[in-house]
Amino acid sequence: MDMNRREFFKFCGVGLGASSLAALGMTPEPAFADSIRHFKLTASKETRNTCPYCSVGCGLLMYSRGSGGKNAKQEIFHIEGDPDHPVNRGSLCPKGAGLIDFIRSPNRLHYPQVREPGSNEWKRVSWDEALDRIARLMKEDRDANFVEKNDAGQTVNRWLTTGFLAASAASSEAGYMTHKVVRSTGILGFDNQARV
Amino acid sequence: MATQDIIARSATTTPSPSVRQTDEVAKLIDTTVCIGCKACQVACSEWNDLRDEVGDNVGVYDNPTDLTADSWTVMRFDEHETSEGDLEWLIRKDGCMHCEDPGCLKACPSPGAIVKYDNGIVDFDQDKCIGCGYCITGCPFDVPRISQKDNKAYKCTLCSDRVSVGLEPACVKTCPTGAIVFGTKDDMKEHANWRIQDLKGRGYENAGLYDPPGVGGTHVMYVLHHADKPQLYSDLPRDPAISPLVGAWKGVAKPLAMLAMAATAAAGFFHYIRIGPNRVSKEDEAAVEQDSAQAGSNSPEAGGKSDEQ
Amino acid sequence: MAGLAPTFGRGAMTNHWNDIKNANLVLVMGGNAAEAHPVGFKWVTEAKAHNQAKLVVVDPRFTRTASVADLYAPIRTGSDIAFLGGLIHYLLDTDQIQHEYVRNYTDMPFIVKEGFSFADGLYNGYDADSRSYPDKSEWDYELDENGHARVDPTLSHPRCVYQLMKKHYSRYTPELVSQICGTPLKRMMQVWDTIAETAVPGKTMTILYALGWTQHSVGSQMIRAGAMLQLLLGNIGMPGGGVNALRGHSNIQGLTDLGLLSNLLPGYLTLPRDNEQDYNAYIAKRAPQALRPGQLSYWQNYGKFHVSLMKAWYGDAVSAENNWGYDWLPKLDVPMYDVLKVFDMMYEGKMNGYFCQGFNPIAAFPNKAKISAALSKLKYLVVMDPLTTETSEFWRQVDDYNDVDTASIQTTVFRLPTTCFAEENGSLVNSSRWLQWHWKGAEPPGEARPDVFIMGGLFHRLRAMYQQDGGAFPDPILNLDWSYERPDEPTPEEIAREFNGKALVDLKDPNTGEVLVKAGQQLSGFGQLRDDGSTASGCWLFCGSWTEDGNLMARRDNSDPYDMGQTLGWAWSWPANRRILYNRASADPSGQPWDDEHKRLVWWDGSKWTGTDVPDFAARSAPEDNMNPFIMNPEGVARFFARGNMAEGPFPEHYEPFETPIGRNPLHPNSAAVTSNPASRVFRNDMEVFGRADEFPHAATTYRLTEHFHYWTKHNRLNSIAQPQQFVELGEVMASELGIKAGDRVRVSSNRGFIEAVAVVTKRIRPLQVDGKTVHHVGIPLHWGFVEVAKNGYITNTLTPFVGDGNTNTPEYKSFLVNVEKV
Amino acid sequence: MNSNQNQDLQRYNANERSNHWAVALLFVMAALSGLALFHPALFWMTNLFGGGPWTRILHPFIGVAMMLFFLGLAFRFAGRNRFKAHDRQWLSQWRDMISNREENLPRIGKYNAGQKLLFWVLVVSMLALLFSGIVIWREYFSGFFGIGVIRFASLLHAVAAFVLISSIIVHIYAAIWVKGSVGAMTSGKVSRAWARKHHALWYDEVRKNQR
Repeated sequence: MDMNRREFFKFCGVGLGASSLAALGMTPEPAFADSIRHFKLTASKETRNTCPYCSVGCGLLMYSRGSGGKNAKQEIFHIEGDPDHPVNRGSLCPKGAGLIDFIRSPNRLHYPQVREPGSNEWKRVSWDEALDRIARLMKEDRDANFVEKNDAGQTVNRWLTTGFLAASAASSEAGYMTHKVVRSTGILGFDNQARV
Repeated sequence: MATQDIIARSATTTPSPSVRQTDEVAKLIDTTVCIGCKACQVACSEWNDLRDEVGDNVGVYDNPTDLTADSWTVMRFDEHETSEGDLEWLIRKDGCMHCEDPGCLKACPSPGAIVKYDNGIVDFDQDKCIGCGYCITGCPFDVPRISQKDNKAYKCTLCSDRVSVGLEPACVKTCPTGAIVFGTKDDMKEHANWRIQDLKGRGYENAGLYDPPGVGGTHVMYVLHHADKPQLYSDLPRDPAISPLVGAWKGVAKPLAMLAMAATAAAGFFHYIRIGPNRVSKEDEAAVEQDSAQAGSNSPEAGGKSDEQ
Repeated sequence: MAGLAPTFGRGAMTNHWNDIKNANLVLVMGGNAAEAHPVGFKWVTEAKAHNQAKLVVVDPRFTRTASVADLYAPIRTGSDIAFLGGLIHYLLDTDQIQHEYVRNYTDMPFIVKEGFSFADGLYNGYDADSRSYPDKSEWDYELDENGHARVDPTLSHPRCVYQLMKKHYSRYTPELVSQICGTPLKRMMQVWDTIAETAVPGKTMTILYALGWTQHSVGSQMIRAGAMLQLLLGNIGMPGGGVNALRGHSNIQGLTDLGLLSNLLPGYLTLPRDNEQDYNAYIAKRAPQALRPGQLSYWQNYGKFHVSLMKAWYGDAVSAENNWGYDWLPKLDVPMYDVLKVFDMMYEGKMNGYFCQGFNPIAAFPNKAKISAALSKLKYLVVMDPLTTETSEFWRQVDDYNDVDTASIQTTVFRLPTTCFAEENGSLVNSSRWLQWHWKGAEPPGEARPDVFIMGGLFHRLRAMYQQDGGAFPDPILNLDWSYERPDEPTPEEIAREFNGKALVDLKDPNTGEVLVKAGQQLSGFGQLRDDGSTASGCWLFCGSWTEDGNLMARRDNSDPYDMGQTLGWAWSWPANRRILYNRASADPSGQPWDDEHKRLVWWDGSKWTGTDVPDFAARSAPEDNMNPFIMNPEGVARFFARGNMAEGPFPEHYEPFETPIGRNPLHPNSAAVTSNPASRVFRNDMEVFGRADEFPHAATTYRLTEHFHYWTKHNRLNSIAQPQQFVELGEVMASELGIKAGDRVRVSSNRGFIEAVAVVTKRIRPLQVDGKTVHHVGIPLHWGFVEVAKNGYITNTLTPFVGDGNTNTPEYKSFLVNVEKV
Repeated sequence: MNSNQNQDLQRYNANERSNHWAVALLFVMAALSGLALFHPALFWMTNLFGGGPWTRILHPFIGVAMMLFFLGLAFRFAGRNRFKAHDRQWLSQWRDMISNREENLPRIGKYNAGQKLLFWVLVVSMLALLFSGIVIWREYFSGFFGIGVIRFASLLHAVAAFVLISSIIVHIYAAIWVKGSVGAMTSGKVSRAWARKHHALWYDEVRKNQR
């Protein structure tokens, strides 16, 4: 293939044109770049709470999806410190900062379950079945082992064969209710994490 | 966007909008108040919806043991024995320093994949990232990481999404001891000076601010007990700067090479104009006729032995 | 905690988180605030930043707290009483104490009975068989004819508390202390001198402690020693002072206040013992007369609190006729049925049923093997929890982590899913005694329900059954007041109103006859409670938290006009919204602040007590009335001499941990009986599994890490990422001796079992020279188990000994012996 | 009788020609994709390869392919590109060459010194590109190298590429300038006159062999 002058000029012209176009920066991509992720809390619902871990009692702001309207199922998707709280002033430790993964832990329990003697598995049961069975076990044990009088004949009215560990992460209301019920049965083997 | 216009774009030869002047922000990390609780690590992942792998303990407190595409900040623990035989547990929050002169941005070949806002934040736009890893090559602090999942580069954004709406970054807000503070760069320098005075009063003569000039200063700064020995803090570079190799590669090399290549082409063009093509002439053809004629009768003397058999 | 009440009158953090910023010196000992309470520790940073405060840390390990300390001193685990006793001796010896304070506000001048004595590590009246002091009557003040304690203001009487204390601690010489604690003498003196500087009126030190003091066989006495130190320095009731128990759980303070313990009723009221058959005697014993003229002795109101409680629980069913249902309260044949006692009974097969509400005993209690065996003997176990706990799966075989024979375990286990904090309304009481309300943010997952629903549901069914077919002593169950709008699930708001209390009839002013509170109205404070059945209050201490003004626990005014960090408008603090306990002591006897510039708390303005905090005092009692600041104590003053309130004796004495690396008590080298706490209860079959130093040479201690919270956060991805795998901490010296490198797997064994974990080799644990021996410490974090998002691990409490503190029976998790070998 | 005396001479056979054009094509692609990532002004060329990420993915593979074919070419031609005594003479008279005064130049074989020079420059820069390219191939190899090496390799890669591209420009121009050359790589033939004029010794050699 031979190339004469005219062809050669054509060849050069095209190359020159293309490169100068490029040099002018005529690159096929948008002139304005918005690289910021959108602020994810806009219009989410804010609820105030208290960190359930240690006893500093840090204030929390929990952010949930949904307007609060009947048709939206509220789902908490972010938690950060409450800047108004006098103690934490918005800050949270690594535990508090990760609370969202506690609420949404894969190991949260969803249904009442029972493990029968010798069994190697859980069986899902209804709340009614669970509570009925537990209440019956309690009564059987209490009726069989309740001590009204001790050997000295003193009135003691205690029930020692069943014990109860209360949760020091439960609210005071839950705690009070638990105490009221447990004492009314005469249980003395009653304790909470205050000891450990 | 009002609070942070893009003032520099990667792989862009023309200037970005730079008329509006907004405050330069900075994050100050006071290693002398830091207790290494990792709240910043957790808050960062929580806010940015990142969940790294559950790793292993390799015999130290550090975990994750290094920055990854899913862990944009990590605490680095260093046990240092002083000359008096006392122990110092030097703990440093590692992550993007948000350089005034970002090596990653300089190295990035994809227009707008790395941007610097005029408040100083250096941000990656994964949508434009092509995954070449040049940002890693360019970074003086070894910060960016390419994700195995999507081959995009990731790093701390200084929570540009929070800052853009007027909030502090997640790590700053959560820091229990106030070891991480956030504000305008000027205020942060002032805060640092106040801290340094306190430290000198407590016997740390070499306490100081880490705001390396080699990269034009950073928008993440450290207060160090031993500002004279930053390397004590898990090898924080003493005098970081964009590597001259990267400088040459992304600096002079680009225009020079382009020019030289264009020149070569141009040289050819003008040679053709001035001297013109090199053609086989009538004489040459005649000579060939002659050769073949001789070839008919006797062998050529001229030919001699070819030097290439 | 049990060390505080016998000293000051109340067993709670004396000051509060924000107040730490007012300190001039922060002593962190028996705790690791930066690690366990990072956000509370913020206020230490503030004190350092704005108050030029110093931070001193005394700990076996160079902790995260130590990493920001001005001064760190190592100490052998379990030897804190020696350290503090030595300091007390040093302060008395060099006379660096707040004279005016101790003379007026403590029992130093009080004269003790003649029969009181101390010899060879034992006080008078010890009974070796019962390992206790059955008769403590001599551990008390000498009384005058009016029943008032005799005092000697000159402090010269040989039997006055000052002289006795001086004598007691004269044995704690710096050299001996350094020998017991392993703290280098020079560094120890540095710490002591720094602390002594706060003896002047204007300067305060705060002590931040936690389970590092509580969890020893002499834990309560360690806390006592700390409390005595603060009294000597005049730091109690002062801003930036106090002995601050940093409680572990978000509502452990609340549950203690509400008395969810074997021997308690709400508001620190106590259950009767078997021999307390007479109601009036029961009340009288708990409502002591003032031991000095003009003192308040606030417990004299005990009857009002008790009757109001019984009215809240049993309503109309109780009255003066049936002694307000006195017989319906169970009576104790032993001091208490604490968890150790209960699990020992369970182990002995004496129990059938057990409930675990948000509690994971197999991981949380000592000697896992024993706990596991005990649970296996139960007929039924009920676990209420938001998460899957090891306890609910104690029957599951999981490699070496939980090596059990499932088929042979005949316990029926019920697991009931409960809501978590985010899914319910309610209040929590933080360490500062603040009752803070929180709000529900979302529905619980699946069928999870609140604890109240479960307790209500169970109670309902029980009561129904007892109504139909009767049974053992049904009265308290049938008569329990349950007039809630939704009996199956009372609302938190109803319950909160109930424990605050209300008037049952119009309450009239006895003199003027004007109606103070109308029938049915919420009470505004415990001052309104009466013992005639006209008031009901489920917890007198919380009375004032939900008044006619509404829910004060939900208040959110964080203003702090005096910049003293009191924020009186935020939430509500017991008692009566007082933020700093005993704050009357922040003013001198004349009623003016010791330091009018930096330490203004409360003062007498000529007509009443006022100030930056709510006075913890009789508001109109003028200084000249000589009422003293410690209003819960019948003496009106704080106690160096604990009287009969402590199991081991009135003054803290150093005893070795039950597993001691040195095998003897250097204070009493020749008396094996007092090597370890002579008044601690030890069960048969536990004594023999204590290890000895020849087999298990290293001093071990267990603790939490800041990245985790007990056994919950291993279920959280974020926290599992931050600290994924079980490890133990070894000092470099020890590690090199054993040829262990960082990252190696090691086996740590005690006489009760073993665990395996990754070795973290560190400069932060150094060998200590103790009693002529080199003692190495082994740091063992807990957190891991066999059900989690993080990497499975061994239950750390496989190793710990099954013995507790002499007063509270809090297990000795912090000091025991182990052996370490490379796997 | 001398039937073959006047027909054109075979300079390259079919294999050599295909090999050359394979390299040429891959070179164009490698160069375009490489330049696209080298200079912002040329980034638009990534669109020729399906956008930035695709360009990043393809470029190294194209490069490796080019390298493989080039090796083939190099082995074919290396022998004839060894430098000889007369090459120095030829080079010293390069002015005569570019001024089309070839008659003054020494008689040369199949390749003149300029072509040989080009050949070896290509070999060197190709190797440099290969090795530096592997070091900066982030997806598979960068993990094995220190940051210093990677930075050096990045620069080396750019320089080598520049040298290669410039040389190829010269190569192409030469083909356009010396009329009758292009045919050598298309049809594979050159006229006897062309051979006699530009590569006299080779011309003789071929004639001798034709006897």
